[in-house]
Amino acid sequence: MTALLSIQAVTKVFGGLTAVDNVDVDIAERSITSLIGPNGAGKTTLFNCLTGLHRPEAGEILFDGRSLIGLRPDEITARGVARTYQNIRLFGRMTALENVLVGQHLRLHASHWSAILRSTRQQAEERAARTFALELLAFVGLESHAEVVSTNLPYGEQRLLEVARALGSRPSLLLLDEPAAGMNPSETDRMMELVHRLRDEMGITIFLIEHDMKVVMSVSETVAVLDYGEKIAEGTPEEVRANARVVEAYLGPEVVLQDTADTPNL
Amino acid sequence: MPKKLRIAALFAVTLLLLSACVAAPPAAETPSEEASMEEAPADMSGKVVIASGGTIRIGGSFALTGPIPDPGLNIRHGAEIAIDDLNGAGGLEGFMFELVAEDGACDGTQGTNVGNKFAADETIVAVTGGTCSGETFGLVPILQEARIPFVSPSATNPDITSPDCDVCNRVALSDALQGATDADFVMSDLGFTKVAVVHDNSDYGKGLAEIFQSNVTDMGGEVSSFEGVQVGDTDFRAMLARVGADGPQAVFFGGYSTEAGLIAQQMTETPGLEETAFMSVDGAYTQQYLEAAGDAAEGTYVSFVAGADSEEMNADFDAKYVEKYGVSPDDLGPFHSQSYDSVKLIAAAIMAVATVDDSGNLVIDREELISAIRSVDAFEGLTGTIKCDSIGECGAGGVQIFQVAEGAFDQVSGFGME
Amino acid sequence: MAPSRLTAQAAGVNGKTALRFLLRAFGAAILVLVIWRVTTVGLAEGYPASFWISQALNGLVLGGVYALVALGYTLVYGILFMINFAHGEVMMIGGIAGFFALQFSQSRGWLEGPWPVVVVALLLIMLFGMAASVLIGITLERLAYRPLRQAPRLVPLISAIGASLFLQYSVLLIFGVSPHSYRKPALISGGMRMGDVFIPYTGAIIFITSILLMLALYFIIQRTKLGRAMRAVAEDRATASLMGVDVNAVIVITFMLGSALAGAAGVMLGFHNTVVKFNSGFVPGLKAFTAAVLGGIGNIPGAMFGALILGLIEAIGPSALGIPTEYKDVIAFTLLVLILIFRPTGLFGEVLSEKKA
Amino acid sequence: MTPVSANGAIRNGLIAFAFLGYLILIGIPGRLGGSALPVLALVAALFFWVKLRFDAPDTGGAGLPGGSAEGKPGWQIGAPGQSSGRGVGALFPGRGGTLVLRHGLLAGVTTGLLIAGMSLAFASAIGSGASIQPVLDKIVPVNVGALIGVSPGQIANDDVPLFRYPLQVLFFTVAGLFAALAAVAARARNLQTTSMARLSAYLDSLPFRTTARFAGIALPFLLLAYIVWLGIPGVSAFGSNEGTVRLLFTLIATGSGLFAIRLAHPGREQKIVALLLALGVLTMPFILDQFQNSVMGLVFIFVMMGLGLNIVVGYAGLLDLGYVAFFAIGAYTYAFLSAPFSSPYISNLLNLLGISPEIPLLGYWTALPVAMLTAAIGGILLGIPVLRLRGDYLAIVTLGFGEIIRLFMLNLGELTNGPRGILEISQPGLFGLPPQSFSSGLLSSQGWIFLVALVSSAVVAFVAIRLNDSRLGRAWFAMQEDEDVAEATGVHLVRTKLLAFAIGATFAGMAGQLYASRQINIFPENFSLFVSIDALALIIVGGIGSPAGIVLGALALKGLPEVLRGVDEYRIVTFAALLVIMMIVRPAGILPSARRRVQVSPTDEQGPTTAAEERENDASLPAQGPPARPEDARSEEPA
Repeated sequence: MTALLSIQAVTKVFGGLTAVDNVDVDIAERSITSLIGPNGAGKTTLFNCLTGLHRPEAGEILFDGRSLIGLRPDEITARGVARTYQNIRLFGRMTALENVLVGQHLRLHASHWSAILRSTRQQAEERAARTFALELLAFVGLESHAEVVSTNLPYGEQRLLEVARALGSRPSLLLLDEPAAGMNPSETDRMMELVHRLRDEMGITIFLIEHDMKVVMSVSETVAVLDYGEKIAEGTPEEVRANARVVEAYLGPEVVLQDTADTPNL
Repeated sequence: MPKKLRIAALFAVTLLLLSACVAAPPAAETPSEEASMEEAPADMSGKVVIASGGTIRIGGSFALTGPIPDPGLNIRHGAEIAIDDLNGAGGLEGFMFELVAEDGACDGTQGTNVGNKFAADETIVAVTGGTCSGETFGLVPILQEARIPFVSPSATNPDITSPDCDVCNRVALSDALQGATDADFVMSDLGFTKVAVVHDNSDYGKGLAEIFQSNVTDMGGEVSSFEGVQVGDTDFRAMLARVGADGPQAVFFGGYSTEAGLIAQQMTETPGLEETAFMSVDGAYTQQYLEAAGDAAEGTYVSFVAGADSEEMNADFDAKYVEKYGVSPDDLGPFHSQSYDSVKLIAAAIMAVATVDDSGNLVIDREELISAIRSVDAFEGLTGTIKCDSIGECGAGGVQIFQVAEGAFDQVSGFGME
Repeated sequence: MAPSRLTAQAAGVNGKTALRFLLRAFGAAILVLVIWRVTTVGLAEGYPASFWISQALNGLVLGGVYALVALGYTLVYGILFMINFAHGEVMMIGGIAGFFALQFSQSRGWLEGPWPVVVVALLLIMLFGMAASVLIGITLERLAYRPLRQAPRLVPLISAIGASLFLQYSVLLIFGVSPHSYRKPALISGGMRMGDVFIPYTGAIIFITSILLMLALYFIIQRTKLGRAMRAVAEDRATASLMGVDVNAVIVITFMLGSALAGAAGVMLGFHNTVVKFNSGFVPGLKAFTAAVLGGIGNIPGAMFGALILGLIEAIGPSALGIPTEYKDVIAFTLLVLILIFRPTGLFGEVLSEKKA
Repeated sequence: MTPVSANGAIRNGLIAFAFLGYLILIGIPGRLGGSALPVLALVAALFFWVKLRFDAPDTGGAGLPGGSAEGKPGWQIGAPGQSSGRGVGALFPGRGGTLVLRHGLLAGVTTGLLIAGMSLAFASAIGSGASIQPVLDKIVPVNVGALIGVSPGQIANDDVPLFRYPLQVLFFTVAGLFAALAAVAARARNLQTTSMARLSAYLDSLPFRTTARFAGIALPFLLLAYIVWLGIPGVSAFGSNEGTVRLLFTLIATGSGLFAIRLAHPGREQKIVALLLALGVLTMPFILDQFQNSVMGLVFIFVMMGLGLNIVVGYAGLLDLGYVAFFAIGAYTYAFLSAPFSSPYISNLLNLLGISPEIPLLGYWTALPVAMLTAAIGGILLGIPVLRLRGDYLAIVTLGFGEIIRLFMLNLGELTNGPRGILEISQPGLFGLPPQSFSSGLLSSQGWIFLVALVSSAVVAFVAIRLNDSRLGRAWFAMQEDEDVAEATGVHLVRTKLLAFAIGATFAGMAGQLYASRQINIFPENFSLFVSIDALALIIVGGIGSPAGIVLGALALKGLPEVLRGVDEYRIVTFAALLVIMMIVRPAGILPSARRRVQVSPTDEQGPTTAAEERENDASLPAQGPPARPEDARSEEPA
């Protein structure tokens, strides 16, 4: 089956330093792919290139067979790519519900005049948006917090809210930047389960950056490894873990052992 | 946090103090306000009816804030002394005069607000002011609609009086006269043919500058450059350097004291203008000008609109002024005598038309008053014999030209010389 | 398909770049217009070279004053990220205080004495003005700004505007509206003449002094322990205090430095233009702030050069473009817009603003 | 050191003296004349009293920004929710009463001696003919004279009865004692503090709380009734000040109305109260006189301004200091269309279009769309070049834009008649009826303006609120919170920003047009930077983001100064001081919007407004989270 997203020889340079160096990654529809690598390997930079925050010096990014290069972030979101952030960036003073409503911005089309006049159509659209937002909150398990101002949510739930906001734009590809960072084990499990449900119930393709090997190994079908901006390996978790270069460049022996211990059911 | 509360408290107190001031203005003490209000349906009958014991209220619009508060205060003092004199002389049929002073702030906005306040108060018989031309422009349409005549002591813009405004009068002389006289002086007496004209972008200064300019060109002279500055500027070197590059024989400035003084002074630092003659207008006929210009003032010319002051009347006025305010009138600015005269002029007109009806009320017909001011004849004021013409130009006296010598103004030509 | 640089560039026309292109075009258009104006009109007027030189000198003097005030803005901004709107008034207060000091020393006849005495007297006058400004500056910080450290940034701005009005009109009520005229002592009145160019002594003094003061400040910031502390606080207040920097002290000292410079500017401007009044700080303050932004607010060399450029443009601009001098402010602000179009963080903007501005 | 200690008392005495000294320097005694000494003593007494109430060892009052968030909105006027009660409690241990009395006495004596000493020094100086300062000379005799209770002349001639000085000391001593007594008495009555928050808590604890609530709701109606009564000929309050007093009550009535609406129970009760109040306000133009109407008209013109600026600053978070530009554009556009003055440019243009230039060219209502459109275009023209600017860069550029417009108005003499302004701008008519038909009889010309202002600002408020509730409003707010995330979430930044500028400008244009027709004459000085500052100040004082707050802000900042017109020279100082205090005690404004309250909670360091701007200015720099957070150190930026 064809790749939903195909990253071809993308290169991004800051000043003298090549943050992403000629990277190719293909992501199949309805797949869960992880991008791993030590700090500074250029993972988030690659995400920023995908979402239009950065413009790669060279290379091509095809989504649904159309190029994303040079599009504005909002245009890319309109194409169906949504993301979350490594360090949570919610709209702090908005309630959870409002955050998700902003997420739907692109999917609402009532004119501003109709907003002033409260036309029935606009009203209906707003109502639909609200219900959909509540559904999404329920999906990530925040239905009870809809009216809570987002800064007052606990850390883990803020991450969940970011996911819900991203879902607001009805994406077909979701980029998760370290979804489990800073979470305790139970929250992490909740997140992993959510990732699976996103794919299985919503049919959304997932592309995530993660440091926590437990998460990576358990959720992902494909793993790509970046090191100093270069892709040094790609394959199933097993292959990657077996890959000598990855082991010495990234994981390191003791991590391997610990990981195998942690994940017997592979 | 005690600090915050402390500040808060302090200024809460200030505010309280201020409201105390509001609650008890001089006007508030006037007796039987109600009486006068009850029977003063002035807007109906076009008459002001003042019950016995009431006061004849004359509004005053003075520039107490804004660019020239000192002259404004000075003008207000002049008016207050006039009121004192009137009441000292027993008022009119036992009715005392009262000045209702408002701040016109020397700009059109405040002028409009003050005008509205007077128009709203049907006990206001007439108005003295405004101080500045812009302020007066704000007053004109409103007072015209409310049929309240006004006499301005100091608004000199030619457009203030016009055939189609019958409530507009002034005891100041129009700038048209001054501008023409200055131009004539520069061209004929000094014999210059190439002059630079600078103004301060105030309606007063720019107006004068334009009148001067047109007169000069009419008389066949050349205006080498016409530059503007802002009121409040202090560094004119760049502008002067440009003026100097055209090598004029004289620089004429339309505006107020400070800018005039600074320009005169900075000219001495400007190549091409060190020896050039400098002339300014009545706005600069002040101590402030001499201070600001310093030594550079020597030899510069200033024109002023003066009256044929009768010495003893002025001496008497100055004495009262010092006694009441602890300042000599000339410390604050010119025009205090015009202000005094404008109030006296209004009073004279009121006395001419006011009648006492059988119930002992003083009745003043607004329309009669409006025409009465115009028909006041040969009234002796501080500034000379005052007589209004058909469009409300009541100014006495004429334009004098002074030259600064040993740090003092010394008349070299114009009114009262021959 | 072969991924290549070409494809990356090919897809280049999108909203953001289109906007940037639009802006660049807009700016370029104005630049062309200006150059055309200068060549056809300005130079066509045929002013002599001496004219341009003396205009440039006027500009440099103006710039020197702006720079001293702009540094105050930039210092405070660099540390508190607030616009000390009342800074112009701090300068004005310095000027007023200097005026009374001057009157005093004249009444004592110090300024008629031999030149060393006069120089000392002048220095004392300047110090007095600076002291007054410093006093006002720290009072401001204590009463009007410190309670608002935590508040959103609009709040201190409004408080500063209030403080600015309060200072102006208190001075008006106390010392009256009429300007106070500095009497230049003989030693510094007049100036030197080179051909058709005339340099007033006061102007020269302003320029040299401001350069010296700026160098001194730069040294303090870059070389001393205090300077390190200030930069630390500017970078990250919380961390700095964790590292044992007394943040309050640093902020107060910053205000003192800025106010002292402003006070010096106030006194020197008093001597140069010979009048001070309640609102004579407002416009220079505004210009100085413009200059600070021009150079990239929060950046010290930026403030200096921004100020000098602004001064030069104001002095030369109108003649060069052959338009009335009333428009000098229009020119100044247009220049600001132009520069910000091409460099949204000002000429030297990156250093601090990349993180904070 | 507790404030009841001896040197505490002396310190307070000194502070009081410093403050009084300031009042004397700015000429208050001269202004008060005979009543100067008592009033100053009263001020001192109030000051000491406040000190004794609040200057306790531990006034642990919560960080004021936080404090403003708590308590019931209905009562949150003026003072913050201070927990200074504790302090007062700790103030009088055991024989505290006498301690406090001693404190008051000591402080009073200190102040008195200082004041007396000062006036003695001044008086003798002037008497001996010494010149204090060329400047001070003007005010000092009058002031000191009033302070001592003699005429300026007497001072100049140095014949001041000596007993006057001890009299001063006496006055202030009494003041100190009086303050102390009051404090003790208050303590005895165990009334904790006067802060409104306390009061509300106090009322909450009472059974008749509902009565208090109803009283709050009834207040504006009572005031309205009083205003009407004052309007009856013959009725008057405070003699000739009737006009001002009535204006003051009108302002309070309008303001307290907004609180009343908040006090009412949501639902029907609230609707009814709001409706009645609306009716009440709508009758005002008919019952007020020319002056009060003109002031109220100005107030509501600035309400329109505030609502417009609030869209730019409050909703979209773009700090605009040049807002006056659009106000001016609107005003001048209408002036061109309706005033006799016609510039050569415009008449040429008309000839070109083949329109015969009769005056007025367009009526008020036909000119309205033109003015709005011109302003909107102005907004977009300003918007485009500043799109990439943030925070203070934006502020200064907009400020510059405002100044540029003003300078053009001033210097383009042929187009705008320069400093002489444009005169005799015609007033709004209705359905072809000329303005005069309104300015006569029951509705004065200014009343008509006020009515138009009311209706227009109602429309503007309606539009603003509706837009803010729509997805556009959410987009604005998201943009204010975090531009990049907003864009990545699908918000078209350019369009959203330009819309904010354009709509804000349109409202300002409407306000400007109405302003022009209110003023009848407009001059370039009417459009100085201070108009922008006023507008900004009023939305922030009122409570940025909340329309009700904006109305309050306009009433306070544009209305009150007119009430203070009697003391004109002190208007601005008072205004400025109150502005600073306001910001300190209630940074969120009088009636903060819910979001604002979240924002000023002490938790967030610099506040979200910064958070958005703090991040990179240079779009070419890679975007990462706010630098304040340590995590970002780990972000994958090549440093």
